[in-house]
Amino acid sequence: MQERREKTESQINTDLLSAMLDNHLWFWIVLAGLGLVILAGAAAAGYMFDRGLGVTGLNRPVFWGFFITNFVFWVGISHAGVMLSAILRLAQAEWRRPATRAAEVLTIFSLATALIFPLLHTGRPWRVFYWVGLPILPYDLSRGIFQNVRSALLWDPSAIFTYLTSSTLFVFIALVPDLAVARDRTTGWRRALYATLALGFRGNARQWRLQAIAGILLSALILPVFVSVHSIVSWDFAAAVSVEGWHQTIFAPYFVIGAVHSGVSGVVTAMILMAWLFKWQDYIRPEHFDALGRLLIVVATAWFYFFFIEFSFGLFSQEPSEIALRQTQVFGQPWGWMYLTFIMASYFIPVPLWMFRRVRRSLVLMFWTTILVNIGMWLERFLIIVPSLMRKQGLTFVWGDYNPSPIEVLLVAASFAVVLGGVLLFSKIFPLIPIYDAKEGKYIEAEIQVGRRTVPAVIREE
Amino acid sequence: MAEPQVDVKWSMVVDIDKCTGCQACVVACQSENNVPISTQELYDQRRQMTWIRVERYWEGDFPDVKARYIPIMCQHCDTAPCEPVCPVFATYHNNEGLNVQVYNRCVGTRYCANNCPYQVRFFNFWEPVWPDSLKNQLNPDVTVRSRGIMEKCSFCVQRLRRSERDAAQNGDDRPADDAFDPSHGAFAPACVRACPTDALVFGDANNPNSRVASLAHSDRRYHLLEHLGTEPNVIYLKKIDPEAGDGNHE
Amino acid sequence: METTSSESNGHNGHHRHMPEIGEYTAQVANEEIRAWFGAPGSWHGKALFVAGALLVAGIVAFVIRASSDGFDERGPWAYYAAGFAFLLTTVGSAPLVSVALRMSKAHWRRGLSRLSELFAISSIFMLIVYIPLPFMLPVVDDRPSLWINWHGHAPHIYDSMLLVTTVLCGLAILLIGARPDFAALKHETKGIRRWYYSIIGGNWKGTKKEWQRLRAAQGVLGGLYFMMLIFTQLIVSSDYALALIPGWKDSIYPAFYSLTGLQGALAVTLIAMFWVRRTGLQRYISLDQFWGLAKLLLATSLLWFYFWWSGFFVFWYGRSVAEVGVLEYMIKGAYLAPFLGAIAFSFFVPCFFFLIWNPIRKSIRGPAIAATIVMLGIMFSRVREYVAAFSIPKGMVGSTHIEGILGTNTPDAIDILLLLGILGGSAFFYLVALRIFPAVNIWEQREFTLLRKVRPYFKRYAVVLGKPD
Amino acid sequence: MRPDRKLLLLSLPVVLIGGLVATIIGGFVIWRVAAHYFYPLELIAKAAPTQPIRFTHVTHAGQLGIDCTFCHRTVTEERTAGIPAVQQCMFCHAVIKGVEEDKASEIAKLQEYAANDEPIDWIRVHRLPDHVQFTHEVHIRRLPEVLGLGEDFQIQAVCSTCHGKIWEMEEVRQVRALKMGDCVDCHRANNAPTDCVICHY
Repeated sequence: MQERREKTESQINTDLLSAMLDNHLWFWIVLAGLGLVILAGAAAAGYMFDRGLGVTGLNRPVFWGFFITNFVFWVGISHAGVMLSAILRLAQAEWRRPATRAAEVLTIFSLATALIFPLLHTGRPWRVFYWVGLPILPYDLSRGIFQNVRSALLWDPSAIFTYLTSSTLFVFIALVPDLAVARDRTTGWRRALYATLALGFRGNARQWRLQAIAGILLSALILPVFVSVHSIVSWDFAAAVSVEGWHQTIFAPYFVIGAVHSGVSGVVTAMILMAWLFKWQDYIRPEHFDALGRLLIVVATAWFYFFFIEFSFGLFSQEPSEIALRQTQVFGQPWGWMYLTFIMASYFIPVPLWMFRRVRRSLVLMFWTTILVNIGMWLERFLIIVPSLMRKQGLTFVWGDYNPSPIEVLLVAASFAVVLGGVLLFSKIFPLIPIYDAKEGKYIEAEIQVGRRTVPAVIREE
Repeated sequence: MAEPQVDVKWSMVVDIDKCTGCQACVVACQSENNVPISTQELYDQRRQMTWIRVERYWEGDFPDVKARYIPIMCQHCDTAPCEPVCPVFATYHNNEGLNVQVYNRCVGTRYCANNCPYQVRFFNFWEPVWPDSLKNQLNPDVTVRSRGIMEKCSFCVQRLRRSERDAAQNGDDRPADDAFDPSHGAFAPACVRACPTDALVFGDANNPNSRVASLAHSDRRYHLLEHLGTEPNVIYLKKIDPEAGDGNHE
Repeated sequence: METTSSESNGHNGHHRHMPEIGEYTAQVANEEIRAWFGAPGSWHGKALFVAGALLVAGIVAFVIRASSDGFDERGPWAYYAAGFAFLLTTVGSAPLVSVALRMSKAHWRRGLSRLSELFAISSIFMLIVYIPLPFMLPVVDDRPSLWINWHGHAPHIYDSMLLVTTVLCGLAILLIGARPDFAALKHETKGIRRWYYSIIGGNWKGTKKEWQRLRAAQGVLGGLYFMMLIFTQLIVSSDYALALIPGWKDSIYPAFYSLTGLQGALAVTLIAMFWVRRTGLQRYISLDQFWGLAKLLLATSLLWFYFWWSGFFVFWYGRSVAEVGVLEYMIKGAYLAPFLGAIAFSFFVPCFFFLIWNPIRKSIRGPAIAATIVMLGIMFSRVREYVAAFSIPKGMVGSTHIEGILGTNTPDAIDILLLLGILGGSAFFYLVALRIFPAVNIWEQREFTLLRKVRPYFKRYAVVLGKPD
Repeated sequence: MRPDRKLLLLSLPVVLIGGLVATIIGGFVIWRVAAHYFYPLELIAKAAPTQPIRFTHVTHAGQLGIDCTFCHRTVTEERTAGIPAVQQCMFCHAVIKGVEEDKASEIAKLQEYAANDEPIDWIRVHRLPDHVQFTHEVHIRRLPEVLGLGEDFQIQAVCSTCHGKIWEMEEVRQVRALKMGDCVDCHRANNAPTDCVICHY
């Protein structure tokens, strides 16, 4: 109980709006640093457009490499938003409250970043409109030839755009009451902006009810989209009968649960950064990380189960080319040490640590373990994509390998900068912890007396 | 009114028994189809292009070692894995049994190449460069592919078109089947024409009198990676060699 | 902000009413549960008789089948194997409900945890049913398998070991959870009951340390049970179904099987809750429990389709020879009817006619009917997978793909009697278990009365739930 | 606050999704209409270039009525129509020196090319992208039937389908878009094959 500090409503307002309204020097320094990385990435992309994809390390047979790995990684991270907000909102989990906004914003920025990569990695990016432009328009003008609806690469942009639209709406609906608070406390352009976006929200009972209904409706509607996005991403791979390492029926749920694993870890990392940077320790408390840590144990173990099946079924039918692939993944270098790193980082180091209550409640340890998970999960995607392509089918004559070029590394680095910078900029304009949610949480907090002990309790939401 | 709907199914038979691995087909294809020069640099990058390649496997241990050759080009599968995955229909199956690659539509996702089990699809990582001396050697009937797109064996469709035109000018519905017999001469893909041992035979599998159709019923026939069910239009004929192993090559 | 300021003027002057939350004291719970346990009513005897008759019929059918066909061929035993697989995904998984809800600290689990754990007794029957099956499993020499070849008998040994361990683990959870109840009850009974109450209850005194140990044991055993069960399902399903059908390399199938296991566990618990509730104990097995399980049943039913589609889609898109063969055999061919039955009863009907509607979810009868339909769907699934697998001729097991469509295997009278016997047997064991253990956990109910309070909240009353960690 | 704004919150998703759908459908309609009626030919068909010799089709094809195929000889047999060799010009222009001053000077240029054994560096007007394998021969063979010209017809009637009335042009310029949509529309209208590999290989 000592963790909960009593705060008045106006104190909550001041605390949570401070990131937006106060000026911090570190903020601009970090932003400038990220901007430099993004500029470097943009220069790399420009060079790549000018010279062609030859400047990457891609070759035959490894036609997909870092870019697609990064695409899958960011789509994976984006799954945290809905996982935390929608599912936990529907399940009325109390500890979701400070995490939801950060998770949703991370979703939006990582999804937008993910979208860039398939476009970057096409051979002729200037023609990409034919592919993802607007799937109901024919090519060019009057040719009347449409895109191929049988291709998973057409479902991809459709699913991702749907997910992006619905998560943006989701964030917006949750932002409205906070925007109203911000409107009443600001002047100048900010006031104009918030007043417009707040849609005349005054906090009367009807408005609250509508806001809550919209939130619940969107939560329920967004869930199928959430599942579909990474399933479709997985089918980009699983549909390929020619790449044995990819052609697995388990890929869809395996990718989704893996996405949740890396996404929730990403949210934990982001929340710890928020707590440190904006001094929100009173709102983002160890008890939240405790709950998130327990959730992560379950998610990670479920993910590991799927991973285990995926791996063992590679050997199930004992086909020589599949065994060759698994040998390359596990014993061939440098893939072998990557594989070891991946499996240790994404499961065997963090999960046993999370078993301890003290670890779950330590911000430093949670920070590093969740970073570790995402290093592991990035490698996981890489190890699914690249070695599978290297050892594709039994024609050993054309087996090959892959070395990423500096251009690819630079663009991957830039993608991290884009997401971090995006979330930072968001924090400058909008409150990153839902203010109304924090207040609402206060109203259903309670304590009960059992014998001599005081037990934390909640008032049951109906 | 319309161009007569020719009910053909172009098909090729590759007789492994006759192949000596001389690579004449590779060179012929390279020059016929404006395939970029495979320089050492491209080899080092693993980006060289050869629409038809002769794979060489070693069998047995030294000194009792045997080289096995198998020429592999686009198999023009009837249920090609590359076709459904292209988001922009840059590759599709036409009614002559050809697996078609449309260069101008391709955006270069390389998904088709991932999904090709035979690895016969090539991506132009760089803008192709020819030495000045070779620029006038380019075949005007074949598109010179720019960077960023996929390409692959077309069964020399430019030669097919020409033979159809020739037949039509003579008032025939379809090219005479004789024309596809290299010994008679008018038409065949470049690799077939170049093969000195007659290991490659091309023709219309729907015409029961064609050589290809009769060879296709040989009891030596098999398809490459048959278990994938891609139903290729390229048929291989097994090697007649009592010492041939069961496929455990190095 | 004027969000709540108007509501904050306390709770005076307005008309108040106590919410209907079924408030009861520990004393009431203790007495009611014990009374039902002591005399559940005449229905129990009748039900026991019917189940026993079915069991006997099943045994007779087993003897006939064994004497006429022997154990050399798998084909005649296909429906028997399907019956076993059905048990593994329903009663064999049922304790999972209690374990999972305890892990997630759902306060409403307390009314149903014992009912779900009692299925551990039925699992003993499942083990008995399993006995002839290892003898029909081919060695791994000539077929795909997850096992490293170990004299060809790796799967036989590990399958059996895993099954026994899982059942023992489920029994341990049941017995450990029953200790405080038995310790309390042992002084009030005589004869054989007193004897086994003393053995199980032991010298439980209820000290702080003992309670801590109990919780720790429940946590560890729960986790162990979860993993053992999922792993057993993975191994059994891949050895007995997947590996026998040529070309069926379907990595989602074990996970799908485990999912139906969870679905079946929820369904069978719901059915048990429904019938027990009809004869009393309404206070503890209440709407909360039905509503909670119905939500989970909806989730698993929706996931059913997702998992099935993930498996089907990859095969359908892949179109390799082996994949086409499996699809034609198991979806287009002889097993079309069981397949349609499975998809209708495991997913379509329970989801869209029942569980998706909140008024139906929030009722007693709705979830129970949906659960019965789901049970039917699971039976169809098991028939489709296991009968298909056991119908593959001996020589074909291990080939790369199915050649031609194989003959159908429609059930004859003996097969139906075998299935009924398996159902009756598990019901018989459960009914017996209801007389050995109190149907509702008495100590958990007492704990619950401590953690649940009704308090005034602004202008109304609200339920406050304590959440100790 | 005004009560009608209260509904705004819930109507927002409807408005946004509806707006998106409306935009897409509206864009589609506008696009189709624009494609058919406002195709910017000027962007594709540039102004007629100034050729090295001011050759005029008006005199040759128009006033003299020389058949197109007389000069563009391969048009009935080959993919390309063919530009006549300088020697072919000299069939006539070895004799015809021109009367008017401006014409005579142009003819003199031609004779100089011939004397030097040099080809004339004509600037190409009708240029298709490299990935289009257009074949004149098939079109010359099929078009009379398509146009319903019967047995006796002037070849000019066939060529002008795509090239316009060349015989009235002092300087040749492109009169049709000759973009893929143009080709495909015509092929579709006349039941000609639309298989991609007819033109693209």
